[in-house]
Amino acid sequence: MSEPRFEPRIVAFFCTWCTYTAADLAGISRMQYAPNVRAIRLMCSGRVDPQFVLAAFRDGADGVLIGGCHPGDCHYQQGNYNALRRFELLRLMLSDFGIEEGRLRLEWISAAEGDKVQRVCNEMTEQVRALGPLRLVRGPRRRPRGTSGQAEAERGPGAVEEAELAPVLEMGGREAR
Amino acid sequence: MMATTYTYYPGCSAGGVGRAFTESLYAVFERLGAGLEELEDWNCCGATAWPSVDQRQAYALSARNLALAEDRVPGPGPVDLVASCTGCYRALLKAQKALEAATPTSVRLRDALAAIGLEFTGRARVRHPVDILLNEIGLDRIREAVVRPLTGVRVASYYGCQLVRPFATFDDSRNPTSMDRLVEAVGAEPVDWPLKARCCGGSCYCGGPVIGAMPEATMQLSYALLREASKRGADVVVTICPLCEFNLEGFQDRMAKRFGHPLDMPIGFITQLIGLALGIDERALGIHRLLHWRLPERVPAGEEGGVHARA
Amino acid sequence: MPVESVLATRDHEVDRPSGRSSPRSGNHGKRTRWRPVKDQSKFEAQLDPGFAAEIAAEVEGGELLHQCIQCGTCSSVCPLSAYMDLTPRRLIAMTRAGARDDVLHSMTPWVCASCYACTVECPKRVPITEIMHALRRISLRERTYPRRFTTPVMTKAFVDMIHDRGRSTESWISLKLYLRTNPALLVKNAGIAGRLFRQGRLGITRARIRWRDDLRTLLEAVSA
Amino acid sequence: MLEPESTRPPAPISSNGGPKIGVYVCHCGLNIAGKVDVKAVVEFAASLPHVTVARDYKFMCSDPGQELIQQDLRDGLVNRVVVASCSPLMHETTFRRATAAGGESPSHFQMASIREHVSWVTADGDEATEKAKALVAGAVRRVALHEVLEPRQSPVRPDVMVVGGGIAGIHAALTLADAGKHVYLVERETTIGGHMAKFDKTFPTLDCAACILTPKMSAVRAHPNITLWTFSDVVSVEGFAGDFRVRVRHRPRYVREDLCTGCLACIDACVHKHGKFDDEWNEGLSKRKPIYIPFPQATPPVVVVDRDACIWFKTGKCPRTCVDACERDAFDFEQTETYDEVEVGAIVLATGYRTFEASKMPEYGYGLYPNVYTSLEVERLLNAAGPTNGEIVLRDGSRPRTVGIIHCVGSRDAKHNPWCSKVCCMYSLKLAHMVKERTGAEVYNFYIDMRTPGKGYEEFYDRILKEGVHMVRGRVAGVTDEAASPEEEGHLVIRAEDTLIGSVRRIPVDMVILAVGIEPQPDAQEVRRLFNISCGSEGFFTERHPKLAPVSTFTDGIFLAGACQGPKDIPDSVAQAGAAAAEALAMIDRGHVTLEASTAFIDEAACSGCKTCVGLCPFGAITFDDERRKASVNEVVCKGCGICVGACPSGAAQQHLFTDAQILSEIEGVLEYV
Repeated sequence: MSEPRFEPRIVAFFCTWCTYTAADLAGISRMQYAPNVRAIRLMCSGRVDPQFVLAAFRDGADGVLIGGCHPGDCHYQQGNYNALRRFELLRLMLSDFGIEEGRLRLEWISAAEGDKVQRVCNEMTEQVRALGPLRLVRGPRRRPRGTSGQAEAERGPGAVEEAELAPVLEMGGREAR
Repeated sequence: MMATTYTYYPGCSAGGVGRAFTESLYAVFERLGAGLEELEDWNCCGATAWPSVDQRQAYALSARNLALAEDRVPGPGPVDLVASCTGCYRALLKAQKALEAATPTSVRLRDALAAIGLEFTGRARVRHPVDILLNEIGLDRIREAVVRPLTGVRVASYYGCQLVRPFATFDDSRNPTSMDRLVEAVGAEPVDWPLKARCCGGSCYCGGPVIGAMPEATMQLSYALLREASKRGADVVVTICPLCEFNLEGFQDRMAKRFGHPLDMPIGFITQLIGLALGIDERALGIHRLLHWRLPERVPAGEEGGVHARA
Repeated sequence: MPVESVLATRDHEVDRPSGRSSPRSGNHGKRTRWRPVKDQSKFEAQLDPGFAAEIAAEVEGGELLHQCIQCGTCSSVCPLSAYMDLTPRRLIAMTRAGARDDVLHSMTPWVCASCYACTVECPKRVPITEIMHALRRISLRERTYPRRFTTPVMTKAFVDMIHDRGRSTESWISLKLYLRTNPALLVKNAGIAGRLFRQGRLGITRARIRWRDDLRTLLEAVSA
Repeated sequence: MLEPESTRPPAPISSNGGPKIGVYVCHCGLNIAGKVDVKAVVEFAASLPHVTVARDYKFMCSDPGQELIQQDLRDGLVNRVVVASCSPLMHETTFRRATAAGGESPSHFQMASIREHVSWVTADGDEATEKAKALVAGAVRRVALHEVLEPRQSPVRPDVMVVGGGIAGIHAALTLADAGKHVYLVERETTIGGHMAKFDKTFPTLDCAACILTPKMSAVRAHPNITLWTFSDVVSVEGFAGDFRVRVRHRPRYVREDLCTGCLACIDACVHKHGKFDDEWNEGLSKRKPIYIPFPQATPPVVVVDRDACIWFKTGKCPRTCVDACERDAFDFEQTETYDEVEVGAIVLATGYRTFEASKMPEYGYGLYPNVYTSLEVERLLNAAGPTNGEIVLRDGSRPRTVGIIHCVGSRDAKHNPWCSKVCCMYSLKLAHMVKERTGAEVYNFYIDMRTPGKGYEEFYDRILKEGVHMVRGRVAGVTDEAASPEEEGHLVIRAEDTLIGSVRRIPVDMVILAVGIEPQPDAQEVRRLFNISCGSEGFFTERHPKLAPVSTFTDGIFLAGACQGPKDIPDSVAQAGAAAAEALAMIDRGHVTLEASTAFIDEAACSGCKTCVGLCPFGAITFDDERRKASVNEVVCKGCGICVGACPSGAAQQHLFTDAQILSEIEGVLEYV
């Protein structure tokens, strides 16, 4: 084992009612899973704005996971359907940018499914690990990622230029204010 | 569905005690417009003996049969491998599931197959003749083909153990009914009884009386079955396992002596029963190979002059 | 070894219909031989704490044996538990306790008919039949199996025959078996053999497959 | 005594009042510190922008821990607070309150969950520390952008709805009504009483169920503060804690409840001379007429017409002798469903359970052998008001001489219900006692493990053992009528391993009683959706916290009582009902609830007038001003989901505490560590 294993970074957006609660349940049940997923709590998966996903990729995420309530179970009636629709759209968009399908995942996880949080986080980590680091050239504003500090030189041809993402990110004229 | 030809895995007992089963199976399938073609160079399934020595090798034995079946029928569709002996059926099915699972064992098995130039792609599906009769050929086609309905014959179907356990693929593992439905289709009357899937003790492995491991235990188990079947008014017990059939049939005299209760229960294979209803010649069905076979007078006589047949 | 004491009745008394005969019928007048009772206590040093894990690793889903609640469903659905020295439930308990020697010397796995009733009925989904097979494997490996009992002998004869020929022939298996266990059965079952022969159900020709080398290569490859 | 374990000297405070963030990392004893290197996290936090104070403490939620925050706020060292500890669902309120107590807006607070999301789920300590740092970085970046929000409050309506009229619902309703609140008690059956009303005796005291229940049932009916709606169900629930709008459907009984006196003359007069239809109340063990009352003390004592059985409804041709017999003219065959809509401040759910469907285990022969009964059926047989007037007799009228009671039917079984149903051991002992007492039969109880925790329960078990009930420790594999010996002939045979003697026993009996387990109501999932609460995959409603909030749900204002939350006996159900009533009272008497701060709002300058948000809002909180071509959010109606925000193409829709900027910063934070 000469080379350290690639540790992907995954940003997760969890709705507070189901998936975030399920993650808490996984904790209470001491279910061990890969530490690569960092959850951001939202009130509803319907709040997930496509720009969040793109921003996460731009800021160094290798994968993005969206977790919401099962269909029909949304605390706000239909927020998860909105999430689903945006997810489908995003998938198309990402493939245009050359970002592999496996890097974005949507899962319905109910408050009772702590074990599913464990499973999905582990699966996603392995899946993204297999895909390798997201080869996205970042502007000078971003610092090099990871302890291994991948040099810019490593990024071969075919890497997605951040500039390409910019128009999408700016779609609504909304950069972090 | 017409003229489907299935790949057939006879199993080792087809050359011995199970001969009548194989004969009647061919005859019935042919009459119903389904062909059976014996898998070339099939090998023993390993039964329960090989897993007692080496589980992975046991899988490999069955894996070869599955791969041979795939090799025989060009893709891409599924290949139904019909195994009549329940022991073989269970062993092959278990191997099929092991191959299909995404486990190190599966990888290893596939690699081993590759070493002899074979491949399992997942097309081979192990099926039982009862499954085929019920779900492929269908009860309607069987009903249509019946020329001599076995009206009034009370038939206790004996499922044995491994047809429905541990995998209940086409029937319930506790209260199986698939054979009863076939019995009904040929005009006979199914007898419901609680022991229809209880072990007969005759598995070659646990030691039927012939093997002699535990003659008393086996006699007790078989006797309980026969006694219960006759108590429920069965005229005949039909089964699908060569070993069950032999075990229930072959030792009735010994049981009678041991338990002081006369026994003369006709035992046969379900395919023989169906064959009789379809009007197939008794000899073709291997009826002459049975010891106690006899159907009650209630059956209207057919053109062959009755269905009384004793070997 | 405590094995002797716990299983003092092994082998020769296996074939007793204990569960079935009516309580009043008693021992059928058999004389009970007095035996000194040996120390049956289990000292931790005699137990193998890793045994359950060893079995669990042998069997797919084997780790479920830790979930066993000792309800006895397996024993009561087992058609042969009345003929076992340890009921399946007890076997699992002893496996879990690490009573390695007792378990590996038990007749129970060899009495099992592989009917899978226990596996199907177990409320905790313990793959009991597969565990029985695993125990057989280990006891064959470690030569703790009952030497004169038919099933292990049969197993070996069967496996040898398949290994050599690719198929088995019932008549030959039986013949081999009688010679190795109880030649008297040859005489006793001669009538049955004769009858089967007349019915055309006694395969005399020893079957074998064509590509026997393939089979051997396969078996070697999978064990490699 | 406060002993901050590491402190970074305060950074120079910018004069323009920019963010000064205090980060407080909790050890949670060893829950966090046992895995996460807390010191390293503190050091890391101190290096983050705007962080002026970074400390760690054993238990941040303790008083001294909170005081630590308040002191720093009072000292002006910080004006924003990040606590890295447990899940926000656990202690967010606590720390928001502490922030407010320190004189800062409670919205200037953010939590990082480094226990549930880190220390408890990560195997490796170094990895856990890295993940903790990332979450802290996210929280720090985000809290810097938090705006000041005034907590919004909403008044609480004083009325309460109780759904389900079993013993739990009855007790909750009476407690609330006695406290002076108006209670709407909704029951879907024609009478209240629930399962308890079907029992004969209750364990362990063996007092008669009717004797202790019926007075409470009458009290419900007589109580001026209770509106009792039976044969009714809740069809919709809108609103939020303190202000629910509930719509209730009343199904027609074809008899006017306000006129019927329960004289039952109509039942005698019915053209059916004898009962002909399965009496559900007696578990089908007797027959009733198309017009019936479940049992004499049914509450309300009003008859009901079974539309599917009544000749008038089926053919339109019936002399309707029932109508003639009624002196009060209470019949109304034209009745239809009616609806009521009420506004309540809190809801108590006490929807109960159902028993396991015994026919799902064919090995026990229920439905196949007539003398195999469920425990509920035997309760009816034992009940003096039941089909046999309290006699234990078999279907042929004879008395059983041996009876087998099988415990754990459907329970502790991976193929059916994996849980222990908790009450079956005790009620099986009770049935053993009752059956033995009434018939003198030999009784065999087959159990896997005896579970008798509870006051007087073990003593009851002692008593039953003394009475000579046979206890066989073994799960029954099957019940059969196959006789293996002459003495088994004509009996049912129970087969089980007596695990204590290590042998399989076959015990011939005349009667088998299946101790069926407790499972969620079949429509639990629909009910849970209706009330917007959660439940486990099996269907028991989930309490807010298994220990500390056992009667609350994740939806404020909705409380749980009785077996709808999990298997419970009568004492537990009543205790929980009292607790649920008390929680509801506490909320009502406080007079107000604090509303979710995270409502949406529209930045009018950015709004392009596309109306996307208007159609998306599930609560109709967004209106559109056609003249100005701008959308606006009614923050009182807004529930704070943020769906509109996620969809707004121009970024005009935003959500308090979840603005785009805040979330984008959090994303950067969780990714930009080390």
